[in-house]
Amino acid sequence: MLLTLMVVLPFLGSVAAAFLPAGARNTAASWATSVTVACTVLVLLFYPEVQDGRVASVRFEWLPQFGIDVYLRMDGFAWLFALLVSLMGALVVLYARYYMSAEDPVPRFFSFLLAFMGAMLGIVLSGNLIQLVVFWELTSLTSFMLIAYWYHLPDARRAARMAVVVTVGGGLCLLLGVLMLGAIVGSYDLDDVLAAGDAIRAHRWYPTVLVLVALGALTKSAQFPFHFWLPQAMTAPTPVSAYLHSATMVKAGVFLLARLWPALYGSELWFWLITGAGAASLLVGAISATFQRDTKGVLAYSTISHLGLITMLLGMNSELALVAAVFHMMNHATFKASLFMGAGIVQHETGTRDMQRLSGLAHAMPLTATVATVAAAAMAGVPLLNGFLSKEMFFEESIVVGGATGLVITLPTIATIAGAFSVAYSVRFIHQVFFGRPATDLPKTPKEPTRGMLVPSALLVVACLLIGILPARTIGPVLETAMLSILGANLPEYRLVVWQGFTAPLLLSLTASTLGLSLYLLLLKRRATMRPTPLLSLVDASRLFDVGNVVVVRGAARVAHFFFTRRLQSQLLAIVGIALVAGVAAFGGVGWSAGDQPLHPLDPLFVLLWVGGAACAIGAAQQAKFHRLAALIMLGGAGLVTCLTFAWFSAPDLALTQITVEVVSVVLLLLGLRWLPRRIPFDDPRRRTPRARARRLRDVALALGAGTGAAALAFAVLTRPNGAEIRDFYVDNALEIANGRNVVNVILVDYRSFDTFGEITVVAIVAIIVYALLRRFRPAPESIDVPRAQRADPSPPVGVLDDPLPRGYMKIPAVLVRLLGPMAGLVSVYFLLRGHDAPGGGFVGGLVMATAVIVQYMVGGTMWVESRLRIHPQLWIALGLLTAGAAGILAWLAAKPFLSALSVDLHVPLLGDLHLSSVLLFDLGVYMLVIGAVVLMLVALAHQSLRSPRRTQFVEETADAQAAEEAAETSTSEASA
Amino acid sequence: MTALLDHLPILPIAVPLFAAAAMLLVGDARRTLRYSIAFGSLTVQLAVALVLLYQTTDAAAHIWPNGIGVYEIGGWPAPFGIVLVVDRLSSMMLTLTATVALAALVYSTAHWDRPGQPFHSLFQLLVMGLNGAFLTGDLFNLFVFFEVLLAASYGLVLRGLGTARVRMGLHYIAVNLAASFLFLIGVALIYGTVGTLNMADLLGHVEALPPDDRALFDAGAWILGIAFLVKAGSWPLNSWLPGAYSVSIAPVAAVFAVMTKVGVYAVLRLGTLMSEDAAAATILGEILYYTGLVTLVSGMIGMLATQHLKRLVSYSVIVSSGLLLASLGLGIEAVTPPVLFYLATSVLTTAAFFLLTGMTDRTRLVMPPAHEPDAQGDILPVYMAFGVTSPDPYGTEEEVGAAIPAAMAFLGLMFVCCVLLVAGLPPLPGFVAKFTLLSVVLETAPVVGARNAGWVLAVAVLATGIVSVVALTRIGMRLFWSPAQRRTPRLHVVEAAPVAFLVLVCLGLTAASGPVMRFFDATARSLHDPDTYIETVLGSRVASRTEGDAQ
Amino acid sequence: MEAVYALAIGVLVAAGVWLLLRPRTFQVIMGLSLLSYATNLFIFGMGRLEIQRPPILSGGEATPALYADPVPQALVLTAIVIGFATTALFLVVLLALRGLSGTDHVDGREPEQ
Amino acid sequence: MKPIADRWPVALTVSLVAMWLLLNQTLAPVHIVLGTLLAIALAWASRRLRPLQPRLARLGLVPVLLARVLQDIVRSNIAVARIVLGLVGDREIRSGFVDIPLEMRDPHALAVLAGIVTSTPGTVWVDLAADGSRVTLHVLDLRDEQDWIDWIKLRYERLLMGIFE
Amino acid sequence: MNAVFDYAAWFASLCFVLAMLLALLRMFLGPAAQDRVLALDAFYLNGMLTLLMLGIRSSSTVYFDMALLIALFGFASTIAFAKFLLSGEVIEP
Amino acid sequence: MNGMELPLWVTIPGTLLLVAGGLLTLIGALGLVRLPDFFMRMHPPTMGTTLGAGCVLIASMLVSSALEQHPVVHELLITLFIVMTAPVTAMLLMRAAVFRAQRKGDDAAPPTGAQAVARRAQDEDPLVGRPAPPDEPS
Ligand code: NA
Ligand code: NA
Repeated sequence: MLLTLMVVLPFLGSVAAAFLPAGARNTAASWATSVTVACTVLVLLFYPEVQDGRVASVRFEWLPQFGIDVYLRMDGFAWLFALLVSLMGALVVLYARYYMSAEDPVPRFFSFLLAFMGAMLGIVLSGNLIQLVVFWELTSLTSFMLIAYWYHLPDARRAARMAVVVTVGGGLCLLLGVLMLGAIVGSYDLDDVLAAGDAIRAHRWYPTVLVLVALGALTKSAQFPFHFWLPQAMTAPTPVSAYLHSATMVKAGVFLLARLWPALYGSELWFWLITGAGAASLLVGAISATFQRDTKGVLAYSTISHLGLITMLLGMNSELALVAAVFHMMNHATFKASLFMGAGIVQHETGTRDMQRLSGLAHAMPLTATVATVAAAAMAGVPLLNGFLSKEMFFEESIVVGGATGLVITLPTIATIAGAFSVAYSVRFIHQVFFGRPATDLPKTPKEPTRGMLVPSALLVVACLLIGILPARTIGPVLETAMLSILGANLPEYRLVVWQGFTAPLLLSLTASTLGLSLYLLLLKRRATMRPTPLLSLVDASRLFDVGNVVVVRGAARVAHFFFTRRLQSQLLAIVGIALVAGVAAFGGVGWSAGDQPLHPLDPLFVLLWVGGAACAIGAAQQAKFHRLAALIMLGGAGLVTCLTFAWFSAPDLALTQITVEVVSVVLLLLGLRWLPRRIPFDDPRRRTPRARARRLRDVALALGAGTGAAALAFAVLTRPNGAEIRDFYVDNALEIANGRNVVNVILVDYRSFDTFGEITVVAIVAIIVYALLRRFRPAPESIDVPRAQRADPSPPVGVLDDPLPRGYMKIPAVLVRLLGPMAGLVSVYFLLRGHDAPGGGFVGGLVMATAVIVQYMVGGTMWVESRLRIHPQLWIALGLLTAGAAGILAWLAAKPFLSALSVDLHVPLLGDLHLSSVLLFDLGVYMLVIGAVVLMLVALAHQSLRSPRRTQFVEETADAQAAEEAAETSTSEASA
Repeated sequence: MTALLDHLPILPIAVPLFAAAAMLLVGDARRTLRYSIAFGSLTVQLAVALVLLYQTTDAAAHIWPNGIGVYEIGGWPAPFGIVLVVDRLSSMMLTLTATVALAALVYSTAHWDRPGQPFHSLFQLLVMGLNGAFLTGDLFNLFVFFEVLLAASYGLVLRGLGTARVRMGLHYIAVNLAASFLFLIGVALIYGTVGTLNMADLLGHVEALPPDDRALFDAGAWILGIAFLVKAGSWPLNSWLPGAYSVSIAPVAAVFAVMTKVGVYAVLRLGTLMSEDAAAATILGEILYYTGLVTLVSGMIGMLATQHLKRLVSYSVIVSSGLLLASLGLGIEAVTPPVLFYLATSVLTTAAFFLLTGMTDRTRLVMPPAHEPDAQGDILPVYMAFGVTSPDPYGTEEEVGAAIPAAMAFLGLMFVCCVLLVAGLPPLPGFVAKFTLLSVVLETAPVVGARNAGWVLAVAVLATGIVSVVALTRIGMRLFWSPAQRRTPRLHVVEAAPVAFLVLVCLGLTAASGPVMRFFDATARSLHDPDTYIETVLGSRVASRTEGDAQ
Repeated sequence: MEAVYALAIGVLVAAGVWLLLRPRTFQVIMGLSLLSYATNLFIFGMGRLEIQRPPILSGGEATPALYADPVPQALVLTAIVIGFATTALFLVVLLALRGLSGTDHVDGREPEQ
Repeated sequence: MKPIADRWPVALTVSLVAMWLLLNQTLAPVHIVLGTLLAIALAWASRRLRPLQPRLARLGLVPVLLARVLQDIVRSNIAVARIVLGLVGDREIRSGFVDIPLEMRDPHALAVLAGIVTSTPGTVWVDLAADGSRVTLHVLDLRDEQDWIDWIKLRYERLLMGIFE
Repeated sequence: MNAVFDYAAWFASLCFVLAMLLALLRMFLGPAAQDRVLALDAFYLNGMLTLLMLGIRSSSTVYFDMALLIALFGFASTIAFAKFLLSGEVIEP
Repeated sequence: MNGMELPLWVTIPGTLLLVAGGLLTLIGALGLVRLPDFFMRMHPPTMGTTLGAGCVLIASMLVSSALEQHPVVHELLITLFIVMTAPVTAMLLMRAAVFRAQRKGDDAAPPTGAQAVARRAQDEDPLVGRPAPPDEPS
């Protein structure tokens, strides 16, 4: 349980810190200190439980189907790292309390720092690989937020993004690798994976897994060639650099390699991959560190180099090397964190990190200088300091393993060169900052920092000394516990002593020191230390990253134009084309064939009818561009022929509906045409280009293809027998159960009334939308005026409100049409009521009624009609929906499902038998809704001619429209970089 | 009470319908009343959805033994009447819809639902359409509900007008009208060949078809499938999507996140009900796989290419569609539970993200209109006869709720959460979805490894993660960290709470991954067992038919 | 008759598709109208062609085979209505686009070439 | 007290009932009741659209009118058919507009006249002067304007003025 | 005698269909918009007569309703066209 | 058809009426195509509207009455509606044609009365001539 607390506590602390007010610096710092100290104490308490290879663990069930539990597991190695993380956290928090400026929003800083710590502890304590990846990615994210803490600095933003992209990308590779490990082992539990090393190495996925895990680890530990993000990340506040980018997060990569070492090590690939990357990082880091101007730059590259050293050791497939690696992880964390703190103090007190400006600070800040010097010495590998011990082990292993792998010369040489550079940059760091003539032109006058900043750094240096002098007493048992937990029975003999006699490693060490000092003196003499790194600066990985970023974005923008067209025509082309392909492809196996059902004998009349219909369709297609009215007329012709076809083939209901819809559609389109300024036919040269011709040809081909396809499909079905059983059911039960003779209507209002229900909803929706759109409609400027024909007419045909009849030529039409009105109304009710037994129904009835209303508008004009007839179409729509719905719910009273037909037979004296049914109520709802919707749409369009000024608009509205406008445009230029 | 329980399956359709109709009767001025109706309706829907969800689980096996409930509308049994079928999949979709819609509705009251526009009615009808599409067991009825939801979405896309919206709206409408024609033709062919419209009734008839009739049926099924793929935003039929979604106002776009999934749902639902033919399934699978993969890639490229957050989120919708289709195309049954998990997450994620964009849009500095609106364009039509007195459908700006402090911090936090969700990074459930998916894919990789399909998909899934991070950090940094040209918006609790709510639901999903995944396991089993579905829906009809065959 | 009927559908589809692929909004709406005729005929055809057999029951007993298949007819009715509604909507949207963008090109802007 | 026809469109109501029965082809009591209810409702709903009510004075003249119209229709159908088929010998067909002065002012009577003119092939109603004083017809075979003026005035105007007003 | 009647009915139908085609010819020839509208009006009327003939030929009364509707509202689209030509809009304010 | 034998009182007048109606309508349609100008073309289609339709309607009444075994006269309603709506169509089309002809210059307008109408229109119009409506195909 305490184990859980160890991980949860920092997160809780983080959340709590986030809620502190921005100015609460001390509160936040104290809070963070208590959390980190508490964690440290917790970790220390666990030491007895992890000794002798024992493991403390806690497990909560989470996703058992996928073998994933929340599983925290602490062994010796994890304990060591947990101690590192929590202790270092405590020191850094202490340091940061004084380092951070009062203007900074400190609670946010501590919040992220604590979250990071939690995530780091999570990595360390994960007993499950997936869970490890979860925390792994969390460290990347918190690191992102911490690097970008001063996000007003462009460099900080860029560095943060670079770091997060590299590490998250690596994390995703790791995820894949881990998933594959899980697939190989059959479990994601660390215990199982570590136990299955042989199986893993024998699996054909092993190389892939190795590469993927390595990618995760190397990106995280800033190893070559992914090292470039780390120096950039130095824009972060120094506590962050000290904590994340030297002591802990970058160690996660090597931690992982060590953690999975038993499962993955032992192959040539492992050696070449890991040692290779490590060696490259070791050299690149060491050389680059020598040529940095920025104090933190030196430390960053040296971190790369030292992590390279650790990586190399891990790759050597040797148990002793592993011990050395783990040992050096601890050592590096102590001296490097101390150095970062020192560099931070220098920056804090002088206002600069530029080594060219810094000089002779030892006078003003002797304590700081002392502490930093000792730490740097540890980094250089000076005896009696911890760095020396692990470096010696490294030299030894380079010789041993070099001998074993045939790299007798290469490995020790690499080690020595790196050692030399390490000495050089360490000496340079101390010499150029603290010694020499005191600098005078610094932004701030240097002085010793407050004790709070110095103490953490000094404590770390004390640790360096203690370990360096008394390794077996201090780090010895702890290291053994840790190594035991990794290696178990394979733990080799090793001795942690300062003096091992004159051995080959010592020789190498001396050589390196000598070389390093000479190198520094040489460089100093030639004033070369401030120059860009020779050769290596030619390949600037971070620059490449930026360029790559821009290339990717620009490239994506270009490719996106291929993937996403902005032209409607292309989209429709794709749909039609694909449908055609799909339709044809379905016949790939058996081919198309007509059925053997006997055909109806050809009726010449029908042929003639469709000669006309086809002519209308083609004519409409041809005229639609410039002669809209003609096209509309021809469309009407095609519609009538379609309607006659329905009638011809025994579908009177369809014919009725089609004809009424036809009339309303024509009126609707004409009402719309009023607001569509005329197109003047002209000879567009663009239409004659070969490309335009080719496009038209393609469209013709597609149209013909689609037409042929549709005809072929239709013919194939028409010539096959109809075996629909549901038809039989519908016909059989229509009269007896559903009480209707018109089976189509019975389907519409009873069997499948739910379709009708949805259909009227669609009509209602569209009417509402049309009305809403038209209320805000801005017509084309060309068509906003009263049509000229009307302007010229002194006696408007309609619209004089008090006149009973129009004065102009509409007088007699008005008399006739108004007389027709009630008659049409009667016809509409007739169709409504008889629908169940004969062609008709609510829909046709409603359309007839709506048309009756619309023709009144046509002869009377909007104002005149509305001064005498208040129609509330929305009301009709709403009532229609409610009525239809009520007809549905009525069935519940009889404990029947929604829309079940309920009927009552009444016997009324004189009148005879009456059959009342909820079906009629439903049809009444349809009727009302159709009236309302159609009238609403048509009248709303008609109202466009009746306009008045509106009120001013609102800024929000503009903003909203602006946002939409921006969303619609994809700018291809890239802003970042 | 028990009587009402019997009618539960119809409520997700009836409740929003009545609410919408009732709101049409309520005048523009009575905003609170309309809002109360809308809110009440969605609350009821969420409750009903949860009850239905419960009823489909094994815990409620006494209610619906197979986890499948059938509601015979009009009292006509399948395949003659239209039936609503509640199973785990549909009840999950109902729950998702209600959740997202509720969040979007609350959000919309901040200032997106000004009077004069029938926002709430259309919103309810959109939800009704979605619910209907998820519930119906009838192919043509599915078309009708597609039309209901599309019609409502047409209006909602256009909400707010402006040239961009109308242009994108026109494209959206035109494309969907074309797709609707395909839908109709597909359904017609299916009826023409097998003589039934009930989804459960298809399989029995299809298997009895002679080969050349079967080709006709296939043509219908393929054409129908294209209509679904258009809705699902599958490449190359998805060019409309980024435009239409990104011009929509935030709460609408949030519900559209569910809408895209209707296409996927239809594929999922009908895929197993149309054919048990292994060869056909393989072809279908390959097509789905490759289509999905290309869609996924196209979405990623779009994400990388765009500079605009809402557009980016729209592309992420495409990515998620691609991922879903490609995964389904693998033809591994075990992949279905993670796919469903992913589907649920991506709906919630995208919805939350769209809602968030509505707030981040306001961090920009708004320039007042540069020119006086032209006199002609601002002459609006009058509708005295309709009982409308004001020519201006927009009422006065009225702030709702209290502004929340630390607006930027909240936005930033939510943004990060959304990024994690979209990128599939821990600790949010996007990660769970992705790793469970990959876990299944990799476990079965040796089996299906011949095609390398699993590997390619795995890499693509991981690529989406890194692409999301690359693209979103770029936009996020500009949005939150670029010092100039930004203002801190006033956020209202009603806007902030829904986003936080959706993110919390996501967190809840992560925490409850185990039980959720168990539910999806059961869902997948039920999906891959069409016989139970068919038997439950057709009931005794199946028995009688087999008897008839015997005779 | 069946061949003529199928050809009629083919012609309507061809004309409709051609218009659908045109750049002017009015052409597209005409195309949609033609396509909706075609689709309606197509659906209707799925019930096969029957002459003089409207599905209106005359006698007391009904022999299903004597009547035209009513199901496609009912489907077409729904399709007609929905088609009408969407045409109306498309019309208003194209008008709005014309008003806002100043062009009747489907993309709201004239193609530059 | 105005006559009831001024307050309620009796003629319309009765015709609507008749229409309803005609539509339903029945004389069943249910339909008579229903038809009456519908007729009343529709007449009421449309009353404000039709502020002027026709005053039918002598309905007995209607059969005379119908007979004349029928006669004219048959005759002019044959005449127009001959013209279309070119069976008019060498005579050149001259069509044109004719202005016909009118005394009749009742709009319903004018509407009936318009119906008659339109239904008779060979003549089309073009325009009615704003003050109602004359009507312009278009005549297919215009030989003598006076013939057409007489045709309207003698054969129909007087009769219509008898029926209405 | 029935056969003769059937032939007559067929002949009348043929006449109406041919009349439709002739109207269509005028619709295509124009030359003015009013010619096309007039042609459409004639087309509708002949369509109505064709429907009535379908009714007569099939001895069915269901076609009557369609004819009734065309008679009632066939003019609506014609006058909409005419008004459009005449005053530039179908419904004036 | 339908297997039912129609009585002679239906078939004999029915045959005649149908032939007459068909021919009249066809001639009317022919006139629509043949006659040289719009104003003249207005006339022949009326043949179909009146006598042509009348013949068919009477024939229909006869057939229906025979089938239903009682007098069926609801075809009268069709006649009523045609008579009521035809003038409206004709008037508006004529009016449109006159003004459109006039605007194009009088070349297409018929000789005599047209000028009278045109003059009157001009007297009433403050503007000379009628400008074009927005969409004006030829
Ligand atoms: Na996602
Ligand atoms: Na006439």
